[in-house]
Amino acid sequence: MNITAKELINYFKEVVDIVEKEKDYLCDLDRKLGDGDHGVTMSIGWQAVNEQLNGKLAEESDCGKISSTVGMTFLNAVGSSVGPLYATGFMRGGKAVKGKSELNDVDLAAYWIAFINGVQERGNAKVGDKTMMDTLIPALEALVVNFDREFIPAFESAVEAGEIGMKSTTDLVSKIGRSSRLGERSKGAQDPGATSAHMILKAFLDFAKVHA
Amino acid sequence: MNITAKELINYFKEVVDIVEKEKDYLCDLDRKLGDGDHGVTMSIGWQAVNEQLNGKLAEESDCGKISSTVGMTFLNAVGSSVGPLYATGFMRGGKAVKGKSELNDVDLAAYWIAFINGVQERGNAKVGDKTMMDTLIPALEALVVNFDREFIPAFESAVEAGEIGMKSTTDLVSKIGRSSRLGERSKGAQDPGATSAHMILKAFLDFAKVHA
Amino acid sequence: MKKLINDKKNVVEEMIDGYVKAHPEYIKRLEENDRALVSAKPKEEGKVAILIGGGSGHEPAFMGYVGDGMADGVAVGNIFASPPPAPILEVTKAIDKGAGVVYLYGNYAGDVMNFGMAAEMAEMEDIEVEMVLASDDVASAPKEEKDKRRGIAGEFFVYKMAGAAADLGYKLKEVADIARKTNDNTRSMGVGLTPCSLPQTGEPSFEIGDDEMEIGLGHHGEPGIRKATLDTADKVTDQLLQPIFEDMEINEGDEVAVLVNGLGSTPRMELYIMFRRVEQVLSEKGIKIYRSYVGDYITSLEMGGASITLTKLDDETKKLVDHPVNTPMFVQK
Amino acid sequence: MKKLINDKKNVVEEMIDGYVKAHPEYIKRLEENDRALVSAKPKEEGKVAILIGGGSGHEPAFMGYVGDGMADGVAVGNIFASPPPAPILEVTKAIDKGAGVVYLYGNYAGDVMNFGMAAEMAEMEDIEVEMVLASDDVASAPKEEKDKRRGIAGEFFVYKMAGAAADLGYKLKEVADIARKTNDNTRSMGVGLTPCSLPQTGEPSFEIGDDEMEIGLGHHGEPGIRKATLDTADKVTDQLLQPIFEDMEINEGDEVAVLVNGLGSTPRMELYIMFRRVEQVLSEKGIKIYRSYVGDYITSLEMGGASITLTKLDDETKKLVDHPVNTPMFVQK
Ligand SMILES: Nc1ncnc2c1ncn2[C@@H]1O[C@H](COP(=O)(O)OP(=O)(O)O)[C@@H](O)[C@H]1O
Ligand SMILES: Nc1ncnc2c1ncn2[C@@H]1O[C@H](COP(=O)(O)OP(=O)(O)O)[C@@H](O)[C@H]1O
Ligand SMILES: [Mg+2]
Ligand SMILES: [Mg+2]
Ligand SMILES: [Mg+2]
Ligand SMILES: [Mg+2]
Repeated sequence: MNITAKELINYFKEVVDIVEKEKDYLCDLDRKLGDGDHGVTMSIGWQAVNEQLNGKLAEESDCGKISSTVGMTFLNAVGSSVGPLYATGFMRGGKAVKGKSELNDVDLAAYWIAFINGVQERGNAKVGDKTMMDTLIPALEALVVNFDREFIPAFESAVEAGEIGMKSTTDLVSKIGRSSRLGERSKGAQDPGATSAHMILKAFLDFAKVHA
Repeated sequence: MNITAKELINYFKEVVDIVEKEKDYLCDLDRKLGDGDHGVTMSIGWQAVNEQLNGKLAEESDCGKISSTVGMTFLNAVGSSVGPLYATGFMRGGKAVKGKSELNDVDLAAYWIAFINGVQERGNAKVGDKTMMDTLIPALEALVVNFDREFIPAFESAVEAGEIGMKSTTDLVSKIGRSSRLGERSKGAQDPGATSAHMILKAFLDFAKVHA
Repeated sequence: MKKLINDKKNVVEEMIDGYVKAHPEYIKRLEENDRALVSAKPKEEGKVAILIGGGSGHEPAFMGYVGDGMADGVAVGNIFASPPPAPILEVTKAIDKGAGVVYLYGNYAGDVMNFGMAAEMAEMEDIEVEMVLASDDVASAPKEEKDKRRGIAGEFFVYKMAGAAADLGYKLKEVADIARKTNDNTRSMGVGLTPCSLPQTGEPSFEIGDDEMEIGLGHHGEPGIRKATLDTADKVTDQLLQPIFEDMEINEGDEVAVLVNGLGSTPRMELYIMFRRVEQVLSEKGIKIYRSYVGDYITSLEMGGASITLTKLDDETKKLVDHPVNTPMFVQK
Repeated sequence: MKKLINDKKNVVEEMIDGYVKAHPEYIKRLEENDRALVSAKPKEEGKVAILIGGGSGHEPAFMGYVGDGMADGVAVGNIFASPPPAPILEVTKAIDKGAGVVYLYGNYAGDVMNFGMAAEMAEMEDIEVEMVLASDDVASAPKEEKDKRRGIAGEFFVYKMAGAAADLGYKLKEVADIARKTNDNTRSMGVGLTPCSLPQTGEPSFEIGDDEMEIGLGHHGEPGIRKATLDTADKVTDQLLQPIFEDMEINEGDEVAVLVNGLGSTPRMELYIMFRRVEQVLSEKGIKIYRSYVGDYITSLEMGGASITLTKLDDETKKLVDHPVNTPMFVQK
């Protein structure tokens, strides 16, 4: 399969829409564990991204540039925890596909591997800390293990593994970030970052399937 | 009839009880027209009076002294609008019966006449301004007109006139004090001060009847 | 409503207790009366003294404003109730330095009577007293009856200017004249969003719908001139400014000091958003902002809402508004 | 909850707008980034600069503390969200006077990452940066993991001491050491009574019963260590002080500065009632209060509640805490 620059832009627009639709849900989750703003933050960030997608990036043909700009734009619009995390992801992903106007199966795998590694390096969280890494690390592992020339099946198992990871956060005691101060009381609610991370992956899977 | 110093003290204790019972009602009225504290203020003042009645005044035999002390105590405990008003009333009443250990019919009439005149001089409000004077001035007039050696019948008509005056405040537009700023919106609620003034008079009537 | 208090009967006592213990270098409680507080740094002999006071629940007003450049003493009343004459008199005696005392307070029936009685008593002790009543609230009476208006946040400017004048050595009459001039040149309008509650009753001070605001609300929760539907900060600000401009002689080229005052629970964020609009409107009219104050200056417990005050300045009051102040709750360099 | 705002998307922008217009003599917005504010009175060449920052909604923190004796610049985040690296970097470049910049911020994942990224970028521009994270909230991690704790109102003392040290000409490393020492000697505990709400969601930040309080609450409304039944001010104060004493090396004869901080809507009356109890307990223990701060220093929009902070002083920090400050929201003579 091939994803063109234009299609990549459309994928990011899908994320914009999903975040708008899910922002209240993300805030609800964050109110239980943190300061209640995760949906607000995501929305602010993706709205800023949307402006770039419709503006400066509209005619951009370098997928790498598109993704890095998405990352920087998101970061500068939100700061917060997820700003540096997702921004680093999109910037590292962008770096991995720098200069390409189309992404083939290998590029796509490389993109998401770089993305997840970037987030991990930035935040230094491990599986079980009750963060977005509980979605992303299992997804990364499944992607790497299952990737064999074809992106979609491997990414399908990545999203599945991520979903399981996301759901596992409900019963975890948080070890990092704002919610870690709750101790035992952090049990019982799904981590908002793990949830938004899953949305981002899932959206890409759905998008890729349609464009395959 | 005769009211002894001891009985006068008991009358004031009755007022203490009535105010405690009615303080929420007085606050409710004041919330509609003012700052909602009239019951609180009355309660603070009469509780302070009560301490004196059970303390320094317990053995006092000078009715004038008792009443002035009640006035000063009330004033220093509350300040506010009603502090100077009622305090001046009780101090002027006290002055009118200075040195007496028993109050006869004439003394009682003189006491209440001095009381009401005192309040009027302090606050300078007129009938129709929507204040306690709407209770007190009609009461004063009825007392003066009807007094003919016997206190109780004259005071009975005073309390009746005061009650009518009190009720009339509901439909008045306030012209003085906090509630005057409401303009037309002050209509529809009975004035809290007019209400507490009526309580004070009515309590004396009931008390005098029992002790007659 | 929830309160962090002990016995509701003792809130004022315990507040004062905490206050004098927190700021012993600023403030002293008189032995003669525990509602009578004076500055720990007495004024020089021969200087006019400033006495302020009123009910509690308006903190920083009034007790927070005792110190260099503002008041020399304060009489503290019960919540939303004027102090009685006794503490006023004790403060008067303690702060008089032979040059007389100016009483500054808001125009409320209770304050008028209690301060009036105290002034009579002070005169019997041969202390000269001048009284100036703040009456800045445009909403509380028509223009023709300005002296019937109540005092709200604009009182702050009356203290500020009179305090500076006294500090600079103005005589009794002159300090009082400054206070009167300031009051004459000051207009305020408030808006209430959520009520407060007296510790003793726990009841909300007024009822208001989820989408309503009370325009012209007094700072004890006294109802305003009308209820309206809550609107944007800019439109609300305009609704507060309009009656001020209608009431005030103010023209292009004039200079003002602005106070956007929070009533208690409204965050500074919202006050600055309102200030932003005030600045826009004033600059459109060519009126220059000489100095701005944004924050909680005269509150009503935890009430939600704000007020806007404009005070027109001249060369003299510009100097006075710039004069430094050092009190426990307000410092200006 | 009711808010006096315009478009909820623009609250931070408009707040900053109002802020810089209200205090042009204090504060300047950088052209390079509209979330980057610096003091209008630049420091002398060769002096260490102080950069603070964090999410909005904590006013007076953080933007209110830019001025003489405190910070030289501030990066302003969205509500309860760390600012991104860009404004931090711009402020860094603007305030560096060749002697380096100290970043002071609270220990939150977001701030750590964003300030960390900015520091890396600053180093690429040859600006030396030291970072000190406030971690004063006893409730947020066990004693053995103090560096995992979040920063709450105690950050104020970190700014105060470091700001004074920088003003007095301390070198980069020395200013950072003062900030670290202050943080090491500072402990806070908060209590929440009523939630706040983000302008964007309008939803209460936490749920709490009418007779409940949240002990150990964070200043973004993060749940605390336990819910308890609301008690008297004295008992609540004791519940906040106890874990502080258990955590802190503090003995008879020691001297402290105290901060009783309001979270937003809790009236000063209640803060002073709490202070009264703090003073009682400290004096029973023979601990001397050297200086007290009571008021809203680091808030959470209109949240109800308070926090208590103790910072242990030595001769050096006593001098630093006394050092004058002149910022738009905090002035000390
Ligand atoms: N170090 C980290 N590594 C990975 N994810 C993290 C880290 N710290 C926090 N997060 C994620 O960030 C999410 C919270 O994001 P958000 O609410 O937007 O930021 P903030 O905590 O600054 O308010 C958490 O749910 C968690 O998944
Ligand atoms: N000048 C006055 N003369 C007579 N009564 C007055 C006057 N001013 C106010 N009052 C009375 O005071 C009452 C309010 O008392 P209260 O609520 O205790 O004091 P405050 O208005 O100071 O809160 C009013 O209901 C009115 O009857
Ligand atoms: Mg969050
Ligand atoms: Mg009243
Ligand atoms: Mg009152
Ligand atoms: Mg946040």
